[in-house]
Amino acid sequence: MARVVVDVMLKPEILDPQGQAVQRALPRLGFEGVSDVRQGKRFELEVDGPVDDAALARIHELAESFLANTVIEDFTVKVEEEKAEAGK
Amino acid sequence: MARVVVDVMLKPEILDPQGQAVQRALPRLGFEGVSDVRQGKRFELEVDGPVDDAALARIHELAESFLANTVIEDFTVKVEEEKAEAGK
Amino acid sequence: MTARIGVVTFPGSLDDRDTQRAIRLAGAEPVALWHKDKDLKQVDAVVLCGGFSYGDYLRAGAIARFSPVMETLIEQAKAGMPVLGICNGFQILTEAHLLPGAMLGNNHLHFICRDQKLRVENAETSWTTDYEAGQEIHIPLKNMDGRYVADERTLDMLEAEGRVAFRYLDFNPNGSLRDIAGITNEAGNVVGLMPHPEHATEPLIGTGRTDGLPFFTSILKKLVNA
Amino acid sequence: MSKTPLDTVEHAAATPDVELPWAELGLKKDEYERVVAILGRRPTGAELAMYSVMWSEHCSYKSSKVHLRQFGEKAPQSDALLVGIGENAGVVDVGQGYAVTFKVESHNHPSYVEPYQGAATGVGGIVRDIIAMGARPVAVVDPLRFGAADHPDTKRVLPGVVAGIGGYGNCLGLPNIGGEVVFDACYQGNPLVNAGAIGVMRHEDIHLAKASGAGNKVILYGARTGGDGIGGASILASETFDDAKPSKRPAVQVGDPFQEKLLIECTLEAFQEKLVVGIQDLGAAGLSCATSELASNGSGGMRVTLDDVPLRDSTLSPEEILMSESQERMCAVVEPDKVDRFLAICDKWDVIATVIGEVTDGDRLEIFWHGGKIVDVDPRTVAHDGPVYERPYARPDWQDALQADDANKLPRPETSEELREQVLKLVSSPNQASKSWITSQYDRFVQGNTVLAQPEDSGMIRIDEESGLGVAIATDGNGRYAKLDPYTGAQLALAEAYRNVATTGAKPLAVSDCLNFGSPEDPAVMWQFAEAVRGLADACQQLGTPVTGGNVSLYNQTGEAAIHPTPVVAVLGVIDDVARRTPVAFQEEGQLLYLLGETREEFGGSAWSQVIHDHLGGLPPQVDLERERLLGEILISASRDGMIDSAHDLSDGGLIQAVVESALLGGRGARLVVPDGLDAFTFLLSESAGRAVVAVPRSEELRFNDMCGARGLPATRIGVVDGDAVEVQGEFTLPLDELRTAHEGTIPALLA
Ligand SMILES: Nc1ncnc2c1ncn2[C@@H]1O[C@H](COP(=O)(O)OP(=O)(O)O)[C@@H](O)[C@H]1O
Ligand SMILES: [Mg+2]
Repeated sequence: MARVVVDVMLKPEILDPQGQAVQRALPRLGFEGVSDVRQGKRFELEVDGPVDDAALARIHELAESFLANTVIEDFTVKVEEEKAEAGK
Repeated sequence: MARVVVDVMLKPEILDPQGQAVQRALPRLGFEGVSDVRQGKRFELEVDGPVDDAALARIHELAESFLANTVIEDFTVKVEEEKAEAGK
Repeated sequence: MTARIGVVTFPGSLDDRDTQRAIRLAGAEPVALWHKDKDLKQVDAVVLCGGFSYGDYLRAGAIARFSPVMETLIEQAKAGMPVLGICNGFQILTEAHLLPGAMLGNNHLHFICRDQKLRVENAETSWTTDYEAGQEIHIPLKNMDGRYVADERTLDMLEAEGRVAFRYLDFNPNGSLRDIAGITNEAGNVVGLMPHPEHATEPLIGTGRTDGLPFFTSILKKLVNA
Repeated sequence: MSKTPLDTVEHAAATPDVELPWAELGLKKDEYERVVAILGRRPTGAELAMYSVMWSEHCSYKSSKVHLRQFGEKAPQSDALLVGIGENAGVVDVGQGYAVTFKVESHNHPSYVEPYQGAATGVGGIVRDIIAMGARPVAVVDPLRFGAADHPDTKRVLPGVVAGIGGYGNCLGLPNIGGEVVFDACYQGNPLVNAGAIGVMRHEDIHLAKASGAGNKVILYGARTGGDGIGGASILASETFDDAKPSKRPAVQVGDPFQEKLLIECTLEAFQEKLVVGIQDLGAAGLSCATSELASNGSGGMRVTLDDVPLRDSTLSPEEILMSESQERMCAVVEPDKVDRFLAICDKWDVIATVIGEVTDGDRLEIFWHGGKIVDVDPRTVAHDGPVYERPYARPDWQDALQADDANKLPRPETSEELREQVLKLVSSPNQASKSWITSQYDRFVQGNTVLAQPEDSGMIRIDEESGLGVAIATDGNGRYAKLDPYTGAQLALAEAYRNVATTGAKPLAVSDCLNFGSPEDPAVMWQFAEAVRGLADACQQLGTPVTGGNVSLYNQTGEAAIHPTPVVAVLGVIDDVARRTPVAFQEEGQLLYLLGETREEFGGSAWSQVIHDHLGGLPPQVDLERERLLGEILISASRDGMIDSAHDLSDGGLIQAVVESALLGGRGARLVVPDGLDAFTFLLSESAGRAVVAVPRSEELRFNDMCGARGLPATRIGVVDGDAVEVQGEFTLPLDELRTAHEGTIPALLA
């Protein structure tokens, strides 16, 4: 079992109302110094078996045809290694 | 300028119908071997100035009090390094 | 003298004018409150109405919860002022931790608008005394993020303390745990629910029933008799 | 990076030989030459950008204009019309000092590419048209067409479209009170997403899109401008002027309903304080459209500094800024001493507002960028003097064969058992089945004034709490009928919408339309279009309901295959007191069912011919507009005088479909008797127009019969509200439970 993460973000030139709303709220919360916020989706897929090149290629295809709408979104696929600093 | 990424996922014990809907659709699309899918949010923050420990601590606090609702969600904060294999 | 009941308008609030109408129909005086003002204009109670404050971006209610008006409101609600949160208002109250638990997207992933049957489980809160405990009512429901969740311990506590104020009957429209449609805080002054009583206050309009009016007459009686 | 000089007016005059990419921008050679002739020099890149978008089919109606004129020429005399065709939306007087504005528009192609955003921004666009007239939007409707219900792509398109319409409209707080959902293979690849909106205002608050008063300020407010929907302009920007530019700009716009909700509130507040001289929404063609239309409709000229436009993307070229279709923007003309107040209101609502120019006393539209003048045109030539085509049209050679393929000759059920089976199949077919899986995703209660919403015959909104004054709206269109005969098909669409409004007790007043067709370059399609417009204009004249505005959507076509000609007609009506509205649902056991109108053997284009035989041929039902008017008058009188408790118009699926719907909604069955002179099949399934079924309380029967008799409307007693089944005596019985499962299960099974 391995975890593959697909991140889907709106293309940079596409309006991101959600990210904007978050960014505009920051100063009110006392946070300065964040010049842009973009909000996207994160998919965590638990894959049975080894995540070899063939498996990755298939997931890439899945992301392209289903998880993202490439008219407005970009995506990245990565195999998850260890965790970053985790929140509780 | 640096990019800090905050990933927010539903806690494991909370039902994730979006992730489930994706998972259920997979066999129809000809994808087998994915035993679980969870869908969460990814925030990309463009931070002015250096991302030192103090800055990270503040972003951690922001994530805890605002970007995630810790009643239902977990989060991770990380400084973005280089890009993984990118989709077009 | 009648009671003055505030209705907060956030950017994206939708049911502020309807809620004011419902308050008027019940015989109380509606007072418009603005999200950027900390001043509650000395109202006797406040309704946080439905809508999509800040577009419901991030999470429903998450941004509104940090507005200036909420600072005062949280303080006063803790001191006993009656507050009713309807739909988006309920979401704001959970985000503000005035009510336990959280609201998530409907389990079927669609917005849902329907005439919903409910049971009034607690007829002793500030907003429900004009109902009978166990009374079955029909109230319009319309939301995207109506799934109430909390951990088992919290749910058990709510049940044990009689703080589940309303429960969905016949059909759970959003996957809320234990069919919970609305809850109250311990003191019974803060109540939140997903369905919209303000849309059930006039014959002919909406579903044509007036099952929601007692919310507003309950609070009026309480305030006037206080 | 090599820097090319800014293409100013001066530069253009000095470099007459520079070739501009007019063809890539969609202009024809003669159109480009016309621009050169108008200007007396080659256009600058910015000017070319403006002309090319404003002279596009979408903005200039160049193929349809010559036909659409009939709506004006044949417009019936109507005291109700306050603002007619040509403005953002028409305005109708509904009495008591109230005016109502309404309009239908299409967002077909974007909704195919990105169903959610395409449909969402369609709602956003039509709502801005309504705000721009000075009205508060009070409701939306959404006539939709999709490919075959069981086609896999329908599963992609439909849920996205529905979620987008709901996502946007629900967030704006606009009740969705009606629309249509039609499936037909002809819409595969070309779904039709039409959206309509209604707004209400006092007479004195009507605002028009014009810039007058030299010195008045032009204020752009709402969202920042980004690179949305400017495919053509980026060619201009990248290939001609600055090769380093990203050459791909998004063709799809993303909507922000929250921003639009703020726009509504701050615009209405500015109106209330009388701060606005003229106003225009930014839709297709963005700033090019707003500036040229405001300037050409007003008395003076206009000067705009493009550098002042707030941008989301700082790399945009001036051409791109002029063409951008970023959503949720408006443009207002404000007197100088009111500018501060206007900006304060925008600030209150957290809406970005910027003075970008002013009205001048000349007659030119001048636009500046980095200090240079990049546009200097007569705005009329951009906004109103676009090309007009008399495209060739011809009745297609297959039309005769299609009409000769008579549906009345199709094999009919031979036994009662077979008839029962076919009825069950009909009411559960995707087009006839309940659409509540879709409509329950729309908020119909918000604003607290909804009297009737789907699945009623028309949506109805109370507009005055004291008097109970209300308005009703219905949209209809049947592409199958229109394919068989576009002239009659368009009239049938109007007749049905008119009838739907009258059935609820409201008096039909005015019409808006959305004309969805294939390519105007195909003479057969152009003929369909011409015939449909002629039919609609004639019918509006006869029914006394003027067309107040509308929209044309052409090129709904994949390769050679065009969609069925699909004129969608919206009728707006008024009712003095919404307490008198007539619902569809049976209200009480024992009430008598009357069929109003005449039933003929008419199966061409019918639901039965489609569902049972997958057939399209013959002639559509006949239209008798005098009969429609009489039927309408009877339905309105009967509602006003309390003679009927429910009513349902008959359309696709015929009588049995209507009775089943009324029965299921009311939770009460019906016993029907086949009247003398009709066979059961024709009685139940024919689609003759000009009919409705009403439930009459026994105490009112005499009075009701007398009224119909005196006015010459055939009224036939056909049964009684009774029991928990729909029973056709001597034929079959269908229990409500069985009907409900059939009628309500289909759409969820296909889509959920
Ligand atoms: N997309 C939609 N949005 C809102 N209402 C709809 C939609 N599609 C259908 N409806 C509603 O469902 C009901 C039945 O639709 P339809 O059968 O087309 O009505 P009719 O035949 O009377 O014109 C009507 O009230 C109509 O407004
Ligand atoms: Mg109808």
